[in-house]
Amino acid sequence: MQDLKLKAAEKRGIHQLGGDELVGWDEVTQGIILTSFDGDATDIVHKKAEERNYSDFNSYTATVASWRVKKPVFNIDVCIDCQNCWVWCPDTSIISRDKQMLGIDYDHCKGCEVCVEVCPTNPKSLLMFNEQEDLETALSQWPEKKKKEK
Amino acid sequence: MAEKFDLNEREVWDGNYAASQALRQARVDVVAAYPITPSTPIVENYGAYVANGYIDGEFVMVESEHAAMSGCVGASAAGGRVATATSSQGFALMAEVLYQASGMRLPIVLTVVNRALASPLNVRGDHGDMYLGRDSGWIQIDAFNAQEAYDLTLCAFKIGENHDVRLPVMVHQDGFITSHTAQNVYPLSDEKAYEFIGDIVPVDDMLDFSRPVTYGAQTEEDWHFEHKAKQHKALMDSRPIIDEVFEEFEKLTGRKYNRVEGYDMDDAEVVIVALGTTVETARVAAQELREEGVKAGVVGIRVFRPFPFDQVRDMLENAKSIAVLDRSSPGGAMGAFFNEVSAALYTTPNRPLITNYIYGLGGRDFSVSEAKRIFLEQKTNVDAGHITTDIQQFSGLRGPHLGYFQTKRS
Amino acid sequence: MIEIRWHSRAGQGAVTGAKSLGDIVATTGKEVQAFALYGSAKRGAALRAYNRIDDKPIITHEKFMNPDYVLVIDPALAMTDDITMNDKETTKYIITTHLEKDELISQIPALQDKADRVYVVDCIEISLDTIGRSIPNAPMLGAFVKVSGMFELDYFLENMKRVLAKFPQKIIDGNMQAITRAYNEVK
Amino acid sequence: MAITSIKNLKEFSTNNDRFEGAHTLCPGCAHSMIVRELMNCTDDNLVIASNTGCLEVSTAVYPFTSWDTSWIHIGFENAATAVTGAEAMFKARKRKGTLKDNDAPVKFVAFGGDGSTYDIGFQWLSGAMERGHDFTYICLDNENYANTGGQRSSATPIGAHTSTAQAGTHSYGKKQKKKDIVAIMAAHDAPYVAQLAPNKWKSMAKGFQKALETEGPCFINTVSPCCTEWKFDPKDTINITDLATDTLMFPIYEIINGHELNILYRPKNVLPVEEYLAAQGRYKHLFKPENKHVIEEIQKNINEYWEMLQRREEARV
Repeated sequence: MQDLKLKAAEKRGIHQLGGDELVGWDEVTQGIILTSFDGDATDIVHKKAEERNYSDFNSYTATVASWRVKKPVFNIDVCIDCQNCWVWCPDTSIISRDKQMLGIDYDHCKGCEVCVEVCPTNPKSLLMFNEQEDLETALSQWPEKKKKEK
Repeated sequence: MAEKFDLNEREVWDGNYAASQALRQARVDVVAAYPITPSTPIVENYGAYVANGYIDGEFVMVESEHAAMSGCVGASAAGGRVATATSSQGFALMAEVLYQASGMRLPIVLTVVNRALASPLNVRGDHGDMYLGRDSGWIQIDAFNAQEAYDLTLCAFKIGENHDVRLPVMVHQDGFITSHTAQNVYPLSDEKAYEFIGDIVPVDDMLDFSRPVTYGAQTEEDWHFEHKAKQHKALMDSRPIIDEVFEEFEKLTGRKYNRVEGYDMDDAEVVIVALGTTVETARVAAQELREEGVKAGVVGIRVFRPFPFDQVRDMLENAKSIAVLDRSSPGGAMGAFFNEVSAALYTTPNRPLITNYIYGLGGRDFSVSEAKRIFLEQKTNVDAGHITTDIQQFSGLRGPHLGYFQTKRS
Repeated sequence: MIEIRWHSRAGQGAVTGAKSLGDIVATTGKEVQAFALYGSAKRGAALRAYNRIDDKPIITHEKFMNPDYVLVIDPALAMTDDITMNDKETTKYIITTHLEKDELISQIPALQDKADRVYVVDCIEISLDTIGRSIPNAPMLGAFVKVSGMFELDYFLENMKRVLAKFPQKIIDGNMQAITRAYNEVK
Repeated sequence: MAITSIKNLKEFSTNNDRFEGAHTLCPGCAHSMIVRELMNCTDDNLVIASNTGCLEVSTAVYPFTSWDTSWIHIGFENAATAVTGAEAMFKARKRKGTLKDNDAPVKFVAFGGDGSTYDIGFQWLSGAMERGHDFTYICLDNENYANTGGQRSSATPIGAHTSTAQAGTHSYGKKQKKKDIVAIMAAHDAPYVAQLAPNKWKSMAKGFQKALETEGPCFINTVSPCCTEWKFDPKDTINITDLATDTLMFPIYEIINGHELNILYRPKNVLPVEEYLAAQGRYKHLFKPENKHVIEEIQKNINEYWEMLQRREEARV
């Protein structure tokens, strides 16, 4: 994600789940309806997240970052773009574009560690670190390739 | 394009057939239904219209009434016109989904042919099912005969689908007494009827993929109350729109409906307040008693929800003794209808005498002579200046007198 | 009446913590209440749990409270949840964090004029070390015992053993260590 | 229909997600892996209904939705009915030309947990399958009522501990075998029925695509390991699923037109079921000596079922 400028960035992580913006009865939506996008969303399936006009109701604009105790850190130098982490991430938090793994969406990652488990590289391209560890320090601690145990 | 259905200016239809013709003329897109006596013919007829090309819609025969209303909710959220029918146990099984439909503001039309709730099992009419829907957030309109079942079903689409209303609507008629009794009915031409209702204009259409919508979100204590309040307001605010639709219908047909109907009420001293066919039977009794010098009048509630609290009060405040007739087993309380009428009258300076009659359960006949007797009991109350009977009494019941509570007098 | 509000996430054991605290306080003859506010969210979502302690039967059922103690058992919630909501001049805060107290307070504007009433302890680390899982409720109880001065530590530990009686000895031992460590480490 | 390429994961990963993050499912939950994969294997417009359950309460909590397509929830039991009501409306409006876009392909999908599929919504599902609507029903089978805190369902396997079928001094957990929902759905004459698992992402994507492409009512049962109620570490969701498919506790197969059975995954080394059971807290008690017979019974059931599947595959009847 380091290099990816999310166009919808100003909408990212603006909400804490749990209702920080409560409105009165006159302002709630009719019929408890939630619209996913602002404006025309025809063919949304062919638009990447950064090209979409997400509405404030879309959980894309919310964050669950506070759920994490530990965070996965991505090491692009080891990654082979197998996309295992992308297909099995339960929180739509692996950012892949054009068959390349670019990074982790830390607004949506809950730190489940599935991506680390399914990463096949040696050493792994994803490892868990303490939440407050910065990227540089984490990358500097990356383990060496392990020899196969016979 | 649908086949032409030949209609005469004057038809002899029973209430079920009348309602089903209204569904045909409204060109209902989807009916999801499960049959139950006595409403079965309404959906059977819709199925027959589909099978014979008189209507271009989808008839989805599901496996239960709960599924019927569930299918209606899905269909209505998908943006078209939706209707179904039910009665009694079927209504009870639907109850969960009735609340979902109104909460999601889906303008489904449900023709309810009123029938008693078991146990004991009974296929005949009383208003137990109608009462079961009274807090469900639906508009509830009551027809007293077959013509009204037809007229009001047409009106129901126009009311519910109005974008300022967007609520589901029930049109009630009495099981067997209306649903299975053929009477003269004067239908509109198909063109006129459809022109009156108009096309449905979807709101939050699930099949409009330029605007994906989420239906049926969860709310906890921080949001639920606000949504329910908004829904209640929509129901209360539907009152003038219902009036407008009734006015428009009068212009078209000359038949005028009111949220509360009063008969001989200008100078009435003794009054019966009722729902359904009883309103008409009571009118016969009132007219006969008028010839004997008793100033009798009848009030019928046309729109049970939203309850016309102020209109009921205005119409009744100058009466002297009022009998409110509940055709539903009261379940350990005064009749629910009695409670609502009494509450309205409590806000008047006159506070007329008011008593509660439980009658006609399970289709027990309600006769003109019974209505007369009730009027005359009110007359006795007027003459005595106080309630001379139990405040709640069962009328038309075999066995010893059954009644409860007397007025406190100093 | 003493009122306590816990800020936690589902799965961290705040509800169990509040109930255990209630259980132990009740052994001293006091009346207690322990309840929680749940959403529909799953493991990891924010929730609040509450305790009331009084000398006479507690008959209020309102969820609103002006807490005497605010116990934050998740480090992130100190930043994201409104932990000072409805507080008093005397409200004491015990916050789970890996940060030093000054560091933490500098990141939370709402705490800046309350520094003398803020206590910190790393319940996450303590629970990982002692119990082997991130269940910061038990250490928070130890910190609370210290800050409130409501009990002698030994009395609390003895009673906590009773509350945990159905668990394997290893878990009980872990909890005892966690409580003791937090009691000693809170500052 | 516009199916997306599933030739390999790289191709598959070029799809843009329509199931958004910041839903409130537990970390490591398999539900969202399965839902994401379903939504990523087609470009068509989707109308999705969900029964009440973990997925529903975690993805549409007012004022947030995680769904980038039309979605509806009514009740615990009736997602199949709701989506088929919408499908009927789609047919009616398409004929009349009243849709916003009358040519766009639309697929109708219902999700339910095993509680709403096997139990409370069974009648609604059966009705919708029998009526022959063009829709796909996907059961997210985590073998318990996880949303309400882990009670038994008729999908809970024998021997598992749940809060309403507890393992204790006088009980080894659930006493009854798991209901064979796939066979029941195949008996509805459904054109496509399958049992799939998220660890085998390709066979799952293929199965989803087949179901969406096939006209008529299709049913897919997916295993959805529940870290919270099965009691394993969230990071192990896929590892546990591997054990489920490699021990044949959860065989992967499809049934076409009610009789043509194809096994979709044959483990090279079939693992003993102990390995699967030992990895989960809900089976912990089975390793006490007095409960050894339950493990033996589970293994016997697995062997018999696998034998039956193979014979049916061969027999084509």
